[in-house]
Amino acid sequence: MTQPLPKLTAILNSKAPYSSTAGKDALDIALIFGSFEQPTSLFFQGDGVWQLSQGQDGTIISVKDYLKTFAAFEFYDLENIYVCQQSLIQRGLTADFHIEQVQVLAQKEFAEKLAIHHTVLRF
Amino acid sequence: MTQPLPKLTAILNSKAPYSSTAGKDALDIALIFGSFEQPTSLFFQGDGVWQLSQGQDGTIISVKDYLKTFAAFEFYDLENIYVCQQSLIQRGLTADFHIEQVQVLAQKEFAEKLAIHHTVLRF
Amino acid sequence: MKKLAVVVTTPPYSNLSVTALDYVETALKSGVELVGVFFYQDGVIHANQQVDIASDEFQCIKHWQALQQTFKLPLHLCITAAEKRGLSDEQPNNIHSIFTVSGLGELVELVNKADRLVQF
Amino acid sequence: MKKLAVVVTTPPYSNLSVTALDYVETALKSGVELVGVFFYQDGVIHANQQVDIASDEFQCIKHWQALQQTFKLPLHLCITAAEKRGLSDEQPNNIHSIFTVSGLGELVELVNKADRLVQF
Amino acid sequence: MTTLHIVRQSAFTSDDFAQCLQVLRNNDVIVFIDDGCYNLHHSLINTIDSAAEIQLKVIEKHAKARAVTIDETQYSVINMSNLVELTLTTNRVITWQ
Amino acid sequence: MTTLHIVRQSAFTSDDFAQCLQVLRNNDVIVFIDDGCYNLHHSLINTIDSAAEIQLKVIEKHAKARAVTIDETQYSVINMSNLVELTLTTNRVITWQ
Repeated sequence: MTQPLPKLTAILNSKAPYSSTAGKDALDIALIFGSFEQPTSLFFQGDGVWQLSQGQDGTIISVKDYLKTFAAFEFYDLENIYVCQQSLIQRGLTADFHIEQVQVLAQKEFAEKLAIHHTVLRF
Repeated sequence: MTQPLPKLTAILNSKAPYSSTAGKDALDIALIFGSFEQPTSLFFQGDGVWQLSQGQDGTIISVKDYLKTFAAFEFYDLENIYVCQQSLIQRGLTADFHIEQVQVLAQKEFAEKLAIHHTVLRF
Repeated sequence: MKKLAVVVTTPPYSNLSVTALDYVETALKSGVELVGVFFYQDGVIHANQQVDIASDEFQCIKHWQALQQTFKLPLHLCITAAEKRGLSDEQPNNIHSIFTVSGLGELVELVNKADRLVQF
Repeated sequence: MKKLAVVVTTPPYSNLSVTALDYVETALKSGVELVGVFFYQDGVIHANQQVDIASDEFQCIKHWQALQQTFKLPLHLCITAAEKRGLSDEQPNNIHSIFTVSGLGELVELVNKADRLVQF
Repeated sequence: MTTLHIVRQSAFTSDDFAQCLQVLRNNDVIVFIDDGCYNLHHSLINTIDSAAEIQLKVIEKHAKARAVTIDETQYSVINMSNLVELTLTTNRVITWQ
Repeated sequence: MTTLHIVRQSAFTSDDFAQCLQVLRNNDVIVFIDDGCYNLHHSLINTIDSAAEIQLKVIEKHAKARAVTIDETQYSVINMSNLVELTLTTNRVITWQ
């Protein structure tokens, strides 16, 4: 019996930062999966795309800014970061993100990329 | 100095029953206000209009059916019950309710009725 | 001078609650009379003494405590909503002492005392 | 036979949690192996021993307890999410004994052990 | 390789179902449960490409509790056991809530 | 007799702002706070009848924290003290959250 391939996990972010714990809860999972060397991808769709906007500053509204931790993705080998182009367009946003290596995918490619993952957690 | 008129309170229901506590929380407030003889009106808008649908049965999904308590509105002098016609139409619903004396109001009248109230709580 | 009442329905781990606190603090510091704050729905979680927010995050409860003490601001806890969420005024009582255990009748009082009610 | 893992993120006072329970119970009774249930976000409120749901309403926790005992079903509580919501495994410990205090590392385990993970 | 989409929220209130439709692929399965049952008569349903052969299912008791009528020519009526089976026979599950 | 509408949620995620617009009356005031700031560039804004003389305001720090740009020809920028004043100078408050 061959060793099964490591399972690919996708974390799908759908909420804006700050008002709910969703973004931080998803981030905590991503970092743990990364530190356990589980291949994990991050997807941003709907209002989740706001989490990637350049120029945000949660400290203005007394939030400890968990978005800054996104800079650690590379260190945790979280290198697959996908954002839904249609969600950006709907919100009048451009591909101006506060982290590197975000891949903007058109709807069909976003759907296909998501579908190669074995487990999907959505927050 | 004349005695101020009793303040009119509106409770605006915007959530469907069951999945959140919103409908029950609003009902609890309505009954307390009624029992304190505070003039109180109930408004149903958006997915809140599902709370009024005829034929629902929460017991099928293990909910203690708080909607049945709506029958007590008259006893508590809660006689002003308004539903947004546009919200019904959007959902393909007709004026088929599980309680009597619900007034279906067109958008402008719904807005005007709401605006005679001094305090508005929304759930 | 007009009087205010405030209802808080959001939990302490949401930034929405920081906004509520900011509003109340700003009103009090500008001299507006606040007849009370009523904690309802997930807002009641504020009163759970055992809530443990990481020390480098915003400590809502310390700020409410300061306002309660400085301005004698009544903080009412809806006990029915609280019991559903694991708070109890019986032994072991886990309700923070700055809160007054109340029922929805208190909300009727606040609506009557206040010129404006703001829900958060 | 394929194995399942389940994540519960909704609180005990929501009917959404009854659906999660219904799903888990149906899976177990039809002989599917469930490697564990992971309580996260507002799902952790299930584990608060002091939660008091009116006696004529659905008692989620009693049903979870029955499943845990009958099927040796592991119920994992994310302690980080729990502490934010007033649960504590230190004195006074208010976590229901049917739950195993866990961290997110346990979720990694569950994902690896299970063929399918379903989030509620 | 099909995905099971579990839709739990009303599309009249939130955009979860709209997001689900964005990632839908041929032969995927959608099951409406809980407040997702309110979507049975939502106009978004009509945007699903019939050529994509999407299976549309609904948990009967969840719709019935909400007095939502089911057009059985469009939706197949299932129970919780069927949902468990679907979890195992599809390749992954995404819950839209 | 004007109403102060406090909008706290993104109209991209939920229909709260759409419901607010349903009950809007001439001379009402809308203040965007928290995630309501995401609505500054939402197309629903354009459905507001300019003849209705609605005042549109936004709490500056809430928009700034979210990197949402404010078109000051369309929105007036306020702070929390201004919101407290508005509560007292309008006739009622409805919070859309």
